Formats: sequence, C-alpha cells, structure tokens
Amino acid sequence: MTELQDLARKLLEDGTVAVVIGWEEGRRGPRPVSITEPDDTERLVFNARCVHNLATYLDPRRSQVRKLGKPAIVVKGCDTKAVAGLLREAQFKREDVVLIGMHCGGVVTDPAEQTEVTAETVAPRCAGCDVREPHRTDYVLGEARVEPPQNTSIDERVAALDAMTADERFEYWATQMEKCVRCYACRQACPLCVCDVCVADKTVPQWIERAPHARGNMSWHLVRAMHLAGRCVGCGECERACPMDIPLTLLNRKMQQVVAESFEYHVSDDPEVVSPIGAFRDDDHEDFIL
Amino acid sequence: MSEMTEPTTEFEPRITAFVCNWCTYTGADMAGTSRMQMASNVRIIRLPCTGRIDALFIIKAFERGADGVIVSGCHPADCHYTAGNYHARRRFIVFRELLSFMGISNERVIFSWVSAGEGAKWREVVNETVERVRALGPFTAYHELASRQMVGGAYETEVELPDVREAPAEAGGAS
Amino acid sequence: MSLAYYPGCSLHGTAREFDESMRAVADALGIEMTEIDDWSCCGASSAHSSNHLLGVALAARNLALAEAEGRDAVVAPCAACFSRLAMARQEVAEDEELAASLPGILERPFDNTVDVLNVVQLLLPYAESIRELVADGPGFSAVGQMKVASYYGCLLVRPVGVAGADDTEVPTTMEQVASACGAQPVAWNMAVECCGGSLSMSRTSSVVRLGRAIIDDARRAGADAIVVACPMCHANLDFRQVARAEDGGTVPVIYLTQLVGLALGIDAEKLGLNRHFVDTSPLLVELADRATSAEADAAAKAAAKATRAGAVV
Amino acid sequence: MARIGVFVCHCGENISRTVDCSGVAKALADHPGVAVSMDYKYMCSDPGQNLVKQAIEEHALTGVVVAACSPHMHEKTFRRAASQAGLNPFVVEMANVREQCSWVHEAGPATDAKAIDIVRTIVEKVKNNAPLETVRIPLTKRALVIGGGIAGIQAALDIADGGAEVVLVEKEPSIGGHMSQLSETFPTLDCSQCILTPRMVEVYQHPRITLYTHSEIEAVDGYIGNFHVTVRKKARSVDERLCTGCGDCQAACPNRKIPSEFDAELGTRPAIYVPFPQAVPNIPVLDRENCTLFKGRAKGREKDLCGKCKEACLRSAIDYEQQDELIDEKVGAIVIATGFKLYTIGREQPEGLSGYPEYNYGEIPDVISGLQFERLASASGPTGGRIVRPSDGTVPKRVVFLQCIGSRDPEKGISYCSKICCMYAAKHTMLYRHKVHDGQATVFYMDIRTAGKGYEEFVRRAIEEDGADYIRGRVSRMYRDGDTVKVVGYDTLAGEPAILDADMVVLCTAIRPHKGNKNLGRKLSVTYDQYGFISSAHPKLRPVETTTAGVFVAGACMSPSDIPDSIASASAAASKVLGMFSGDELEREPTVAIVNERTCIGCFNCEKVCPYGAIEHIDVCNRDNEICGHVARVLPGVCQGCGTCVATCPSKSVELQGFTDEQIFAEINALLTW
Repeated sequence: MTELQDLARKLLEDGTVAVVIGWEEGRRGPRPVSITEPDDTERLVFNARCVHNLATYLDPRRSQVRKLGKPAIVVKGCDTKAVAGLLREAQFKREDVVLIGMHCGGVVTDPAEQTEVTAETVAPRCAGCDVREPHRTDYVLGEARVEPPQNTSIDERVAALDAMTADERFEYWATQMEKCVRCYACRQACPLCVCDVCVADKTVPQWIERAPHARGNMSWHLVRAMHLAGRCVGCGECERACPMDIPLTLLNRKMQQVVAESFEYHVSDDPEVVSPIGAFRDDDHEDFIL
Repeated sequence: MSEMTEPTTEFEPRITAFVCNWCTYTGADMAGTSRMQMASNVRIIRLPCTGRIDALFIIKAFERGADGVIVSGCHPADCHYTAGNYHARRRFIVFRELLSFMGISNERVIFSWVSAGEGAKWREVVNETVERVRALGPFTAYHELASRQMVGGAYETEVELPDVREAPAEAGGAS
Repeated sequence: MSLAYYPGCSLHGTAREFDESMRAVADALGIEMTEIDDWSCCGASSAHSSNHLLGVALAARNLALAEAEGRDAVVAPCAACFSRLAMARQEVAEDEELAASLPGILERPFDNTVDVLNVVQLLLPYAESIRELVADGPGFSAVGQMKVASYYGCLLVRPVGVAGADDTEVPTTMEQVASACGAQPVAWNMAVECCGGSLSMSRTSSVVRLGRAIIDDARRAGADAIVVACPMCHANLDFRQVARAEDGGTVPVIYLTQLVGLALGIDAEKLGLNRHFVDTSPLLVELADRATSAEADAAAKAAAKATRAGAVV
Repeated sequence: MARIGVFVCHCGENISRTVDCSGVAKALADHPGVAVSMDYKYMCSDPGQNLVKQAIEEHALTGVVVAACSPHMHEKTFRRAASQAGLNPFVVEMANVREQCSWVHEAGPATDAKAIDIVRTIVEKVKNNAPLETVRIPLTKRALVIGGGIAGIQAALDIADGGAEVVLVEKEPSIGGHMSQLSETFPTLDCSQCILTPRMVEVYQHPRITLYTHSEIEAVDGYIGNFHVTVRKKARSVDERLCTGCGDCQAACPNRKIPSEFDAELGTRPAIYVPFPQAVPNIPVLDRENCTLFKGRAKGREKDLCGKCKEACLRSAIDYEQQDELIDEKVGAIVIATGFKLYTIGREQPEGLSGYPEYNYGEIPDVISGLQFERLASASGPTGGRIVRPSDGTVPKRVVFLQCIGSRDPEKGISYCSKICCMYAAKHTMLYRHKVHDGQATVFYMDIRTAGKGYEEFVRRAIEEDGADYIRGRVSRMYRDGDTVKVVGYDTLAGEPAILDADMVVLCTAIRPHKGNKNLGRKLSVTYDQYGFISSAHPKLRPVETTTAGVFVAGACMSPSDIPDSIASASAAASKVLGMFSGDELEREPTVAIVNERTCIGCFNCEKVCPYGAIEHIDVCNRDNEICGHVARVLPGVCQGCGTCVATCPSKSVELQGFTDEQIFAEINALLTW
C-alpha cells in the first residue's frame, strides 16, 4: 500500500498531476476518493474489495472532477479496458491522464460484506481475466498475482436463459423490468455512458417512454444494451449500482458473447483496436436474411 | 389505426415494414406495376437506406402494437450509398440476438434483401411474413407490459435461476 | 458395389450376342452381376405410351426385386430398358404420391434406393483395367488396327439428367472405352442422329433412309465398324442395311461389349460376332492381316534403325 | 396548427378501381391538421396540379399530401407545382396508394383501410416536415467520358462543343470502338470509316478534349460536381511527343504472326502495331506480352533480344523503360460509354452462360461470327474486302446466316434481343451479293425486327433485289461434311426440314456488356442488371441518367443499341451534362444530415460509418476561447443523405433533413397507435 501512497505523494508534490483518484477505507468497504493534498495520500488503499471502475471519473461530463485539473487514477486491468474505450471515442487525450496500474488477483462480489477472495465471493468478471497485470499504464505497482478461483456463474445464467423458450424469457425479463424505477444509476455508474443528453432524456420525439412501467423500462434497457454492444468491458458496476437488483450484466454479457461470435471481437485494453461499430466485413454472416 | 374491420374469424396481423428507398421500395413499386397481388397487412415506411433504420424504430413499432416487423433493403454491393446495408447488417446481427434474448421471438422480425427488380421476391417476403406472423398470433405482450402492476409482482415470481441473488425476504427491504 | 443384371426381352431374343458378349466381358473383367430372379418386362414403348402409371409400375417392379435382393445398382445393357428404369426411378423420386402408391400396386416394399447403369456407364470405370489387360496382350492386336465410329442413338444421352452425365450433342464416353481397347475412334457427325427407332416396322423406308445416311457418314469418315450399345440401333443399322445392300458398301455393326471382348482376346464365336447380318468375319481377317503387316513394318524399321546405328559406331 | 391539403387521385381508374378514393378523402377530411381533403381523376394533369395550387392559396396550406402513385413518379411534379404556388417544395409528400395498394390488392374494406392508413401516415409525417432550401455546391465544369466508341466520341464532341472541357479515356490503343471494324453501315450502306474517322480526328484536334488511349480508370471518388478521377495511362513503349506515325517500326518488327484483335483474329499483326490505318491517335503500341524483347526480360535475361523497332525509329521515339502513369483529373460529371462485346458459342463460358454443343461449340472451319464477316468485307480487312473462306481462301458460293445465336435464348442465359442482328444480317447478304454475283445467301430467322427508319425497306430490298433466301426456322445441328458445312434446319413456313450444304456459315451472336462494367459500377456505386448492362435511373423517364447523381450512361453499355441509338443516347447524355454545367453552382436536394453541435459528444462514430467522408471535426471553445473539445459537422456538399450516421449516433445528435426522427416517429405512431 505504501508503494501507492509514496507514488501519489510524489506525483502531487512535483505537480505532474493535480489530483489522484483512488480508494480510501469507507464505512462499508473501500470507496473512491480524489486526493489533492500530498499529506492525504496515506488514506489511499488497494485491496480485493476495490471493485469500483474509477475510469468513470474520466468522463468529461463530470465537470467537478475536471475542475480539479490533470488526474492520475488507480486502475485495475479491467478498468484499463474502459479507459481504452473512452480513448477510442476521443473523450480525452492519453497524455492528459496518468494511469497507475495495480496488479490484481481478483475482487470480491460485494465489498460491503465480503473481504477475502474465495470461490464463493470472487466476482464473476474475474473469470478468465487476461489483464491481471495491466498493460499500457504509466506505472504498474504491486506484485504479480496468481489466477483467482473462477466464478463462471454469469455464463451459466446466460446459458440458462438461452435454454428457455422465447415466451419464458419474455416472462423473466418482464418481471425484472417491472422492478426498474428508472433511477438511471446504471447509466451514472457506467464508465462508457458519457452522453451529455442521453437519448432516454429526449422527449421530442420520446423514443423511449419515460414512464417507469415495464414497457418503457424494457425499451430503455434494450437501447442501453445496444449502445454498449462491442463497448462494455463487463465491470459489473451497473448491476452493483442497481437498487432493485436487476441482473443487468446478463444483457451485457450476452452482447459480449454475440459480438465475439459474430465479429471475432473481444473488448480490448488497446485503444488502437478498432471497435466493431462502424467496421464491417463483406462476409459478415447473413444466414437470417431472406 | 383505422377502426378495425369487423373482427373476421382469422387474426389479421399488423406488420410494419421499414424499407430502403432505392431498392426495396422500388421493388415494391415494380410488384405494383406487374400487378402482383399480395396480402394487405403490411404498412411500408420509406427511408433513404437500411443504414438509416435504427433499432429504436423496431422497438417503437412493437411498443405500439405491431405483430411483426419487416426490415428490407438493397443486396450487399448494390447499396446506392455503397455501404449503408453493410452497417445495417452488422447492427441487425447484434440487435436480433438481443431481441431474442429479451424474449421477442425472431420469427416476428424478418430481414431481407430485395432489389429494385425483385417485385416477385417482395411479394414472397410479404406473403410469407403475414402467414408466419398469423401462425404466431397477435403480439400484444409487449404493448401490455405497461399494464403489469409491480405490486408484489416481481417478488413472488418463482422463476428459478441458478445463483440468482435472492432479493431480501420481505418486500421493500432493498436498501 | 453389388450389381443386379437386367437383360430385358431383346437380350434373350434378337440381341443374344449382346447378352453373350456382356457376360463374357463381365467375367473377363471380374464384374459379378446376378440376373434379377423373376424379372419382368420393363414396359418399353408399348406400356409407357399407353398408360403412364403402368409404364412406371412395370419398371419399378424390377427395381423393387433388385432392392429386395440387396443390390446397389441394376445394369441394363439395352438402352430402352435402361431408359425406362432410370425414368421410373426419377419420377418416383420426384413424386411422393406415386412413391407412396407403388408398394400397394407392386404388393412388395419399394424404397427406390437402387441406382440404374447402362453398359457405357458400367464399363467406363473399368477403362483403365481394360487398357492394362490390352497392354499385356499381343503387341499388334486386330482391335488395335480397327477404326470405329461410336454411335449413341438417343436413349444413351437423353433425357438430360436421367441418361447419365455425357454431353447430349457431343458425347465422348463410348470413345473413351473404345480407345481404352486400343481401337481408334474416328471423328464423324452422326453419333446422335436418329436411326428410325421404333418405326422399324411401321415406316421401314424411313428407317432404311436414316440408317443409310448414318452408314455412309461412317464410311466416309473411314470407320471399319460402327459400335453401338442398344439392340434397337443395332437392328436398324445392321439388319436394315443388308435389306438394301445395292445402295452402297456395308459396314459391320458391333456391340461395345463385343469390341471390348475382342480387345480382351475372347474368341469371336463366343462373343456372338457370327450372329450379325453384315458378316464380320472378313473384317476380322483383314484386321489380322493389317496387324501382321504393321508388325512386319515395325520390325523392318527397327532393324533398319539398328543397322544405321551400327554403321555410325 | 398544421394546415395540410390531402389530394386523393383516381389515376384514371388505376386507383379508383380497387380503392374508394372519395371514401379515403372523406376519411382524411376530419383528421386533425387536415385543412382540405378532396379526390380528383388525374392529379398529375394540369387541372389536377392547379387544384393543388388553388388550395394552397385558398387555405394557406402549410403542407400537401398527394395520395397517388409512387414518389419516384411524381414527387418532383407536385413539389414544383407547390413551389410555383409559393409553398416550400419539401413540405409536399406522396402517399403511394397505387403501386403499393390499389394495384396489388383486391377491392374491399381491407384495401380501403390500408389506403387510409398510408395517407394518414404521410399526413402525420408532413406535419413534421420542415421547409428546406436547396443546397448549393461548387462545380467543376469538366466532364469525364469513359469509352471511345461512337457513343463516347459523340458525347465528348457535344460536351466540348457546348463549351466544357472533356477527358476521354479509351482502353484500346485507338478510339473508334466496334464501329471502326465495320465495313458499311445500315440502312444507308455508307462506308463506316468515311463517316467515323472525321469525328475521330475532330476529337483528336478539339482544343477542349484531353484524350487518353490505352488507358483505364483506376479510381473514382468524390461526388456530383466534384469527382476526383485517377486514370492509369498504360505504358505504350512509344513517346507520343516524338512519334510521327510513319510506321517504320511496324515494318521492322520480325514478330508478325500475332492474331489481330481488330481483325477479330482473322488477320495478324506485328508486336508493335497501330490497330487500323485510320487509327486516332496514329501512334503504335508495343504489345509487351508477345514482344520477344519483353518475353526475354520476363524470363530474366540480362541482354535484351531483338530491339529492331528501336533501331528502325529515326526519331528514337521507342522507349522500353516507359512505365504506366497515374494521372489525376478533377471532373464534375461522368459519362459511361463502354460499349459491348460479342457472345461466343465455345465451351468455356462466363458464369451463367452456356455455349452451343448443337454446333459442335463452333469448332467447325468456315463458321464465323458477324464481326468476322464484317472484317472480311472491309477494304482495310485481312483479305482487302474479298469475301473468302478462312479455311482455304476460296470464294464461298453458298453462305448461310443464322440469326439469334445466344439472343432470345434463356437456355443459353441470354433472354433479351440484341436488336442489330436482323439489320446487319440483311446488310451482309447485300454485301455478299455485290461482291459474289453468283453467290446464294440464306438466312435462318425467328422474327425479323426492323422497327427503325428505313429498316424494313432495307431488308425487303435484300430479299427482293439481292435474292437473299429467308427461311423462318432454327438450325438444330451443324457439322462438318467433307469440306462444306451441313446445316440441318427446319423451314417452319413450308413445314419441312431445310438441310443445306454451306460453304460458309455466319453466326449473328448476341451483344453482351463488357466484364469491366461490374467493377466500374462498384467504383461509381452505379447499379447494373443481371447481365451486367448499366441500369439507368428510370428505364422510361431517365434513360441516360444513373442512380448516382452526376453519372450518365450512353450507347450499348446500357442495352443493345445500333449506331443511331448510340448517337442519340450520347447526345442526350451530353445535354444532361451541359444542363448540369449551365449554372455556376450545383443545386442539390437538401436531404442532408445536420449535427446538433450542443449535444454531440465528439465520439465520431458517425465519421466511421459515413461512406462519403462527409464528417469533419470542428473545435469547440470555452468562454475564454481555449479549445476544450471537438464536435462533428456534416459537409452539405459531400453528404448524400443515406442517414447511416443518424442511426449510429447514440445520443441522437445528428438529424437527416427530410427523414428526421420526428417524422419517422410520427409515421410509426400514425400506423400503430393502439
């Protein structure tokens, strides 16, 4: 931990950055913090309970963070994929951000109750993680970590839904959509949802019904999943932020699978890798087209 | 929607077609000039290119009670704008899987390439879609989503899924 | 590939030599074919022109019998039988109702799994082995000297899709078998011209006229003999030719199986070559002389080359 | 509140036969926003259009919906009428109740309901139509003509005479196309060279025409008024500035046995050659595939062989090191005039076609094509105009012509009629009779099609005065019979076989487009039909325009044409080009995309999907004028209005005028409101 704190102090003291965004111990587990004073850097921690994806604070729309000046943020491997996503869509320039990469041995699913990474507590997104050692960051701290136990429940839940008939799936999602209260916490938490005026807020024309009944909600979540297809890094923050426990990551996981199968595209942490949006191949499969 | 004709015994599906102006719309015109009789359940909305056809249109059509949606445009390499249909194809590969994952059966969304000279093929697409959707029956489920009451609804569903995190036992304790 | 043999009425009657040569060649090449037990008429001409179902059912009965015997394919040397069996097989394959009704009519199971081969389709895959057998034989064989015009007629190449893979206008499969035997096929124009077919009785004058045009063209092309693979063609060309001998020279007409038999060294008598109306024996004698003189020239040339080579050294 | 006029057309009875037009008009009368709703027998007629104009003035309409035929037919007509009455043309829309309703459904309540729905949808759309002004973009007043046949030559001359500059690109070493290979042309029998070569020289000397021969189109991009073309000028191995066309190099070339393409393989030519005496430009081309020197180089020899042509050239114009040249040209309009080639009856056929086994795939001596007969009859031909048999050079006494070889024969993959064969076959019988007085020409035909001016009389003359024997029937088989050809046909009028012995047989083979049309079509995003002919924008109303604005088509590359057709369509295309060049700027439909720069987040996904590169980055400054971000902006001149960017933009910050989200939202609602 001290390695992180010393680096943060040095960066703040010699002015390379104006703020260091990381985690500090909070009442119910680590919580994001932005540190501007060198003395406060010893509050920084990093452990298996740091599940948040701090890349969301690089969204240019967060003017209160931008006002603080050039940021350094502490990122796990999966977070760098979100940073690459933002770079791919020109939201900020790479030289305007300092990335402090941390070796990561997997994180827990619920930071409030769970402290150690075990077979039961490991987060589903850590299964098959190929970025335990983050690439393309300015610094890499901590030591290499062994592969955590694999929790592939999310794939099983997607497979279980796939196995259902269309009507059963419709019934399942209809009941989930009834719960949604349209608080848009999922949009707020997502590092890649960066629009100034979201299409869900447009009323002329009101493509997505704003009333929180199941129909409006289904349309909202359909559009959200479409917008994240080929972009979502699977950090799971949307589901963790959802007050009504709607299994949103199932939708995004399914989209990841479809994009991987159809376009051989896996969300990558390299901003140079072109996203499938706007790219096409002559031989994209069209067996479903008459 | 005009006042429904007196309810015939057979279910008459309402199908919306989003078609591109240069190929399928002209193909439908050609079916007209060749007097090719076809089912009258399809209502055509003309757009410059399949590239312009947004997933939102299809969602809105189902929201408003369409029983089936046709999306049709130029064959690959024939697009008047050279690449509109390629982008559309890629978009619909993903959207179609998403709809099916959400439980809206793929049988209700029909994609096709119909060129300006294929009036006969357009008639086939229309007739085949009408029969296919008539067999599936009306799709009021999406429209009636709005009237599902949340009171206790979500919490009593016994839909068992492995490892679905149990919502707290009593209702409303979601903090 | 277990084969059933369907001789048909003509191979047991006027075309006996086709049957004899077929069996002889089959033995020589090691092709096992067993005659279908209790085979019946294939429904040629009379049946299928009067009642469609009768024509198909008659042919299907034989296919059903072969199926019952567990055969993979039926060999029908006579082009008419081949055409009827192949047509029946195709129609049953395309028409479910017909396929469903046949087992009742035939009073036996029938799943239409048996293939149908004509004699050219049978021998073509054996062309290589014929070539090797001929190579082992005498260096200058009679067949080696024979110039042949292969005559297909109609049923061997038509209708398209039923009668095998050859080109309907410019067929080449019989030439391939003939050259495998060492014979020299000639380029001529009447390979698929009509021989008059079943008008042999009702319009004999036309049949003779058409036959004469075919024979003249063969002779002009320098053919020693015309090779056929259908008893009807043979009858119209061989028998009718003798009836009007005064019109011009005659050309022997032999079956493809007889040509292959000769090439494999089988005795002409055993192949039924003596049964033709246009006598084939003078041709065989002449070919033998040609072979010997050709052998003599070759020997003389070799000797001369040797002396010249000797002189140089 | 919208004040929309609804006009339901009977279209004579095309619509009213199965749709209750007055019922539809009545149903729309009390639709919210509709000020007036009427039906009329012929809306597109003058009185019909006047109805619209009066209604606009009387009711101060803010929108017009004409329920009639397809917008492809009369959208322009009614938009012009409305603008004459002072209403912005872009608030006028067509509701297609003819092609997509009355013509394809039976009369009945369902059809009427559908017609009402269609009209109501367009009314809801028009409520959201915004008045738009036409887009003006700068225009390069230069035209590119692809193909130097008679069509290309005519188009180039007309455009150049009209005052605009022309770039003419021809694939062969000389312009002239197939017409230069003809001996005499129907129906006037005047010598092809005499009427063609002056035009060719005119092109060569025209101050406003830049001519590239032995060249091809490498790439085209840009859009109407601003095309950017790359021409590949293939190496001729001859320096054009120095060469005087004296022909010494051709005389010196030892390799003279190469079959001449110009003589349709009947004659031969040297490796360095000028295709025909009157070639324009009269500058030879070195055929590097057959030249011994280049073949040696290809095999890697250090020392060059031969080199005779270079020695013979006094002006040392021969240059073996000359390479292909890529030339960039900026043009405002393009005319495609790539002409045709002939179907062959041989064994190898391109995909979808089949040869003629009945005629032994043409492997019979003295069976030649119509073009080869032209070369035999032509004074500059391999035989100096003497009609002789290619096999033994003797004069044929009996010549048989076979019409419709490939054409009108779906079995062979070509269902259309090639239009010119009936005429040139009759011409051939005349030429043959004039040169071989005791010769007998026989023509096997299905139907003689001579619809042109003076055409029927021409064929009657061939039959009555020049003794051509016309037999109606097809030839079922043809084979070599000794040294003549046995032609086995049938005379369907006499009802008996027609079996002839012919000394020579001429096959009038079908006209086919060049294979190049396909990738040319891709480069210019121009559509082509299943045979490969370039498709025009509208077969009847816009025959010489293509679906791509600024690209026109002329001559046989769009359908089989004779010389008068090619000239007419070439001049038509030229007039379209000159019409386009008449103004200083180009006016374009305003259906282009516009970015809402306040909500654009600068992700530039729109730029990734735009096929025309019509999106540019612009800087956004904060209050103290520092650049704090970039947003997208659409170039109205480049945008073609496909709308792919609109569907790709997640925040809906870009709108396509004419097909805005509000309009489509209104249409969906009108159709399906529960």
